[in-house]
Amino acid sequence: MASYTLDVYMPVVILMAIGVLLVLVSVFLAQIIRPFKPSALKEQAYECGEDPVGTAWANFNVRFYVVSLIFIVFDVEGALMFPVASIFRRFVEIGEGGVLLGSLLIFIAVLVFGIVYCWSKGDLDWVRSFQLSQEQINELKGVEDKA
Amino acid sequence: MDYTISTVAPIVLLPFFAFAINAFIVKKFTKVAVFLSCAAILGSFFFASRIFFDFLNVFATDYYIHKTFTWFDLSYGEFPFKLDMGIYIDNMTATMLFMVTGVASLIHIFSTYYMKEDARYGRFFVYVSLFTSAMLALVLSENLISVFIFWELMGFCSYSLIGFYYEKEGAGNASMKAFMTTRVGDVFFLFGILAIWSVVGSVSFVDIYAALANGAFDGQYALGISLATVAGLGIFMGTIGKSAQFPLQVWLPDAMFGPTPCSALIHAATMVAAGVYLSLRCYPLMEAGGLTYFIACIGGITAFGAATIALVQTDIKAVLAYSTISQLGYMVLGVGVGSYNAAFMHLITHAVFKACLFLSAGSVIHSLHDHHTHAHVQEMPRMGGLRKKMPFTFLAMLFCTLAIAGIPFFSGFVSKDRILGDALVAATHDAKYWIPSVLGFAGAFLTAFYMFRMMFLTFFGEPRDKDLYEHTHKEKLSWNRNVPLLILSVFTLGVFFSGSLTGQGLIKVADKKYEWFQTLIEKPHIENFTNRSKQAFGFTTEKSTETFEASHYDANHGLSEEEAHHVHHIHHIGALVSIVIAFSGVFIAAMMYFWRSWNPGFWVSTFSRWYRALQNKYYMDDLYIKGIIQKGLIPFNNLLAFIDMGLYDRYAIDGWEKVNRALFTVAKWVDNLIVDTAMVDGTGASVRFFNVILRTLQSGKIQFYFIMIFLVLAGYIWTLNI
Amino acid sequence: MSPTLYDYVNQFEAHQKAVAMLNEFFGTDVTGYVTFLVFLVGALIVVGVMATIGGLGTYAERKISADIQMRQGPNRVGPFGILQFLADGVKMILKEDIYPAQADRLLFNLAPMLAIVGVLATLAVVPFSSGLTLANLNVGVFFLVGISSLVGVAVFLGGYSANSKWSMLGGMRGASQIISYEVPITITTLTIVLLSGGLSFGAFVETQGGLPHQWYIFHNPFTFIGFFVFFIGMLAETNRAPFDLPEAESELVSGYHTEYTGMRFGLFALAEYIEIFVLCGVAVAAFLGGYKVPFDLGSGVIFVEKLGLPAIIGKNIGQVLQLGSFVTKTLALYYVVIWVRWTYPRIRVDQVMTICWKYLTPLALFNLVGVTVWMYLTHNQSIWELFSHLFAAAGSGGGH
Amino acid sequence: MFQDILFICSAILVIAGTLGVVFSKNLMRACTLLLGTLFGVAGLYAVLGADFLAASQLVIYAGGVIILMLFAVMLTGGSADKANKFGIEKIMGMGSVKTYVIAGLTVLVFSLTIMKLLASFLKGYQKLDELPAFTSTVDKIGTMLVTDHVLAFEISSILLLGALVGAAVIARPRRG
Amino acid sequence: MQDHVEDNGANMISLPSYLFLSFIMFIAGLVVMVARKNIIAILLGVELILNSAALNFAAYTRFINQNLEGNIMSLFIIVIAAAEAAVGLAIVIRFFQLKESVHIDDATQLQA
Repeated sequence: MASYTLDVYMPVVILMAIGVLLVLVSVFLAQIIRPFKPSALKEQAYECGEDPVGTAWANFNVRFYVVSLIFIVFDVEGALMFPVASIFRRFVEIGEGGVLLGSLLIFIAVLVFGIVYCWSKGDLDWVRSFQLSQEQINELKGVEDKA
Repeated sequence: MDYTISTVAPIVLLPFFAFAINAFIVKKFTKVAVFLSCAAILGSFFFASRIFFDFLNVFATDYYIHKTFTWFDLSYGEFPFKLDMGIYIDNMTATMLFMVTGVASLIHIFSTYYMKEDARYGRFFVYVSLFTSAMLALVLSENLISVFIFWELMGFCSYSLIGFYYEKEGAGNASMKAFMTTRVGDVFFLFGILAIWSVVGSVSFVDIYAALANGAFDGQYALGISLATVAGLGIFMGTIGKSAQFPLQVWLPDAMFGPTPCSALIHAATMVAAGVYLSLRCYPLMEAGGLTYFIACIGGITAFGAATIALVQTDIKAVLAYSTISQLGYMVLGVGVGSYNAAFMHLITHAVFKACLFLSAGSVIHSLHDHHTHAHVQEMPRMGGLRKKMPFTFLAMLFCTLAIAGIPFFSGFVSKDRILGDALVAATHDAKYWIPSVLGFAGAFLTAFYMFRMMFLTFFGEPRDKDLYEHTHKEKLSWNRNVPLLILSVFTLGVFFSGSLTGQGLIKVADKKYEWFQTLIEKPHIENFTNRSKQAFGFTTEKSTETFEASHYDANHGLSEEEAHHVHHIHHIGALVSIVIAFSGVFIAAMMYFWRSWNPGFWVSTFSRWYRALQNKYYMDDLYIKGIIQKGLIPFNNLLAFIDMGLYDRYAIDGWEKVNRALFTVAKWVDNLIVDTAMVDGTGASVRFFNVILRTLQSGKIQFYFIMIFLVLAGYIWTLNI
Repeated sequence: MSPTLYDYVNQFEAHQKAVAMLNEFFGTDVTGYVTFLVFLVGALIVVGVMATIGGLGTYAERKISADIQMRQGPNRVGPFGILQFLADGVKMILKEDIYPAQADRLLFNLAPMLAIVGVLATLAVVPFSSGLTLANLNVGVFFLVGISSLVGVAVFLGGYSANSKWSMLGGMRGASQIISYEVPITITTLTIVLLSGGLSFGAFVETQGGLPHQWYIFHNPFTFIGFFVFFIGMLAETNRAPFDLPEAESELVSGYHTEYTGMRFGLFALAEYIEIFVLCGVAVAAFLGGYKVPFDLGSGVIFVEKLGLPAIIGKNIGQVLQLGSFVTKTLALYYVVIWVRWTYPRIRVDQVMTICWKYLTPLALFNLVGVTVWMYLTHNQSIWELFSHLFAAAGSGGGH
Repeated sequence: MFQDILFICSAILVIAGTLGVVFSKNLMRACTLLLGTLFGVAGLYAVLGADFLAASQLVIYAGGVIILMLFAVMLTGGSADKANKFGIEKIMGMGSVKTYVIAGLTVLVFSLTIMKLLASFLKGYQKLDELPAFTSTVDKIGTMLVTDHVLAFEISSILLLGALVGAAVIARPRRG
Repeated sequence: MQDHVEDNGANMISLPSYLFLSFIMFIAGLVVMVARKNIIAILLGVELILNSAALNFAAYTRFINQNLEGNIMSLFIIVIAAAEAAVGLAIVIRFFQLKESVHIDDATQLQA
């Protein structure tokens, strides 16, 4: 197998440095030529012309978290599957593909089970919290009937 | 071809995974489960056929694959206690794998037709997948322990499948009966394994052969009986239980309570074959134990006795069940008279045609739907004339009946005739073998008779239950009903198994490669096993160092010219006799049930005692229940109960109570004064004291716990001497 | 394919001689510095070209949309208005930089930087040609997936730090959309990894061929579906219409960069356009044969043998052809991206999630299983190879 | 030469990020600085020749965990009051002098312990004369994942499934 | 391509320097875990500690035995860290929904 030197990371580092410098230079160089007249009105957060009420850093819907949760599981499983996937071709060529196929399929099956679970429980529905379950509907109906 | 995990393991693992997955999804996704099962068994058929054709390609008698891995090794010093697991594939295994997977695939496909409307459609496939997987694992096993494990697993599956319609009256009892009866044989089987282990120190077939060749069994006696005899007898008892030989045959007829495809799978093609397969594998051991005559007699009695019972059955599946027992008797007879090759060939041919017979019977039963009771009809007296309603089933069944009856050009003739021929040869050598061989010929006659009786009653003549007949739909060709039957019935032709249609050159079509069966399957040459090598079973494709030369068909089978001539001569006689017998059986059946010239009622009234005996299966069930269980086991049980309750309970336990009471008074004093006052109360006080300290520790503040953990860890590390 | 740009340059005798001369001149080993210089020049060229392409992207966007909507589009600055992007850039620089009063200043400054760094770092592994790949990392595509997720963090932080409700909504939406669509993209990439047997873009491209039937998109039915999964995921990943929820101007004013002005806004826009180009490039490298030129023209051997050119020139002509092949395909895909934007209406936020989790991800998983089984059953053959074997077998009377 | 630079950059990122996480008063900034640390660690992996590990550090941490943390901070950052309903001030959440003192003492004890461990280890540490060249670790890791470590590989999928199901059950939006 | 990486003199890329870095990270994680009262901040500390452990494994692989077992170990540490973060943060969010607090001193009871 071909060996490599750490020089392969040099472009990455250079490009990242260029990125940082680009931002710094363009922001600070521009500071010289652009106008700078701050005022309280300018610094107000945009809220369609109204005065902003409270802070934006308020509670957010937990659906965002559930989505990122499913994402991270897929991400990690993907990360584990990448090296296995990269040797699959070679294993097929030497006739041992079956074992890899089996272990990959089991792995994927577990993954699929997770997504099926989330699907069936409604975690993938964006508007879930606005929908009532049948039980809750019955409950409400019962309240109405009593009333 | 390489024999590695990815080429061999799928044969067993595909059905097993299908089982494991289906067990969870079967309730919700029945169709998926069924598809998975079928796909798995077809996949395993694919892998099995790769192995089979590889063996055909090499075409060498001695070709084998033996790979093992160590399961556990508890050896200590000079006491070896090591168990290997692995695979042993020779020509017999390869053929067996091909047959089992092939027949099982067709049965799976047929079941999608037969079980379709069943309430537990999916669950059937769960059991069948596990069952098939266990059977395949058994076939691949390289040692007796793993054979035993899968043997028991199959026992469990057959238990579940026989009791499949557990709401049906008798199904539960039948499954229990099958389970318990085979268990009797299994106990002896385990004894046999232990006997082998005590001599050989290993249970691998290869090691057993090598030990036999080295004479390890010589001079090994227990209670004056040779250990080879003990071992062989034990293993043969396992066969008796599993393959339903006399006297443990009683479970198999009851096993027809299960669904018909499962009867085809369990009680024709695979499970009962496992018993015979095992005794073939252990043939050298039985030969060394001097058990051949015993085995031959058991086989002959079973073959004849079961055939006689089949004469009077009216249930179409019961006829087939008894014919199975009878045919298994032939295989065992073949083992007994040293007809190794023919016994195995009969195993294969029988598996094919009996599976087909059961499936055809299933096809018939499934079509006959009694709209009064909403049940399927199995009784032959209510059938008749069905040939016109279901011509394709009729054709398939006719082929198989011809095969089982031993009509020339069909596979049953080839294999059964050779067993009978070998029995005759044995009889000419040793007069005592006349008994089993005559029983065998008589059984062959009866087989032809009752099978054609079944055919005539079912398919010919006038319909006896007009109402039922009218309501039966005309058979439509469908892929999952007729294709399996068609394929199986094609394979009842003798040419697939033997180039010379009698197997012994009566009518010779070809030789060499066409005689693959005779050439490849031979008794294990135990002297070759002393230096055989095994390989590790894993991912590596390490090649065997041995090379195998293709074998050639030897018409003399290694005998001298003179002996061979003698054998051929006798075989010719045997073949002619069995042809005559078969045709006369068919003729009598036709006279009685087709042309109706002879009245069967006459025979029934003449031999009414015998008729009743046959209807009651020679009173063997009654004997077991009334005689052995009620007269023997229950009194024995009562005796034990008396010993337990009257003697042990009354004197030992009650007496001990008196002693205890005396001790108690002493103990009470001690307890009150010392334990209670000093220790218990003292403990309470000390707990209260420490409580104050510990309560502050358990504050519920997590970070405090962190700190504690880290400090304790630090303290631990400081105590380490590094 | 050489692992880095430097290895490619180092093949040439002239370069080796030059390095040797410099060594002699300075009296020490200057290889390290030369390497650095080569990479620096290469990186600057790539970034410069990318910035231009990004700028031209805005121009092309407006021009093409105008075309589609039968308008004129920018036509004042320069011929056909082509210098419009420069004017825009000048405007960006001259605009006043405003910090919202409530903002978290550090993160507010950091967000565009993260976006631009994340995008520029991905350029290191984009295979422009077999020589002009800055670094052919062993973990190329995996690295790309990892480093480009910085953009998601940047979008989130950009939305968060301004402390404006519109920004916050846009940032949350943007981040969850980006991470969600990373799943089908990653899984689809996994199918290509399976086929090519390596994670590097070199392996991706080198196992394909120049002609369309050798591309992975036409390798088997699953990759064909996979390409479209990838393409849709790519649109969402870059917040392009019809997935431009995070910056939906009619709902969220301008999404996560509502409060950004001047150059910082420009940097966000630049990052977005470069990311589109990079992802188009990835799609081309993974599915459309990358820089491969038909009939092996890319290696340049044929010029040397047939036309008698010197080896070095033949090789470089090959490189130019490869570059042309790659850029043409990428720009074509870029055009499709713009075309899609002006053709399809924006979808709702619940539909975004539904499409990702209920359609694309199961489809991608199905593709993954499909490709795995396909490879196992056909021994890595493409559908065309299978057909050709079939015909060959039929032609030879059913032999092997 | 270059590897030294890469190492130094990574180390600086790691140390700066770590100190930021320790002393930052703002949770969002602490998360962002943790991102710096994680990038630094990825760089360190790269210098160690563990290219796959570096990339998976980027993919899993930078792409996944950090986003998850940011979301979690966002989801719990709300409620404008200075103190929660138990009367504990929110600003205390990032630590006070008292807690830092306790932490300092704990760390002092534990760092001494670790130094003892390291000292005994480094005493017997034989520096290798030459280290092998860098080769791609992807194939080797892939092969090991399906041979020696196949159980861990499959079980990790079960672990992740458990994490997914458990976390989804816990965090699922509820009415009321 | 070189066959090996030359060890030129006082090389800073050595096992002790890696151990030092992971030591810093570990100690910092410990400080965060003990000093902070915000549960999410404590989880940040846990991530730091797990990272330091993973880095140690990778460093030992490089400098001691080169058989990549350490890399596998690090990989699984990363996997477990991700799972831990997912579940831990889910608990935090649930806790916040119940008590409107992420302060660790509010979490003194096992029951809600």
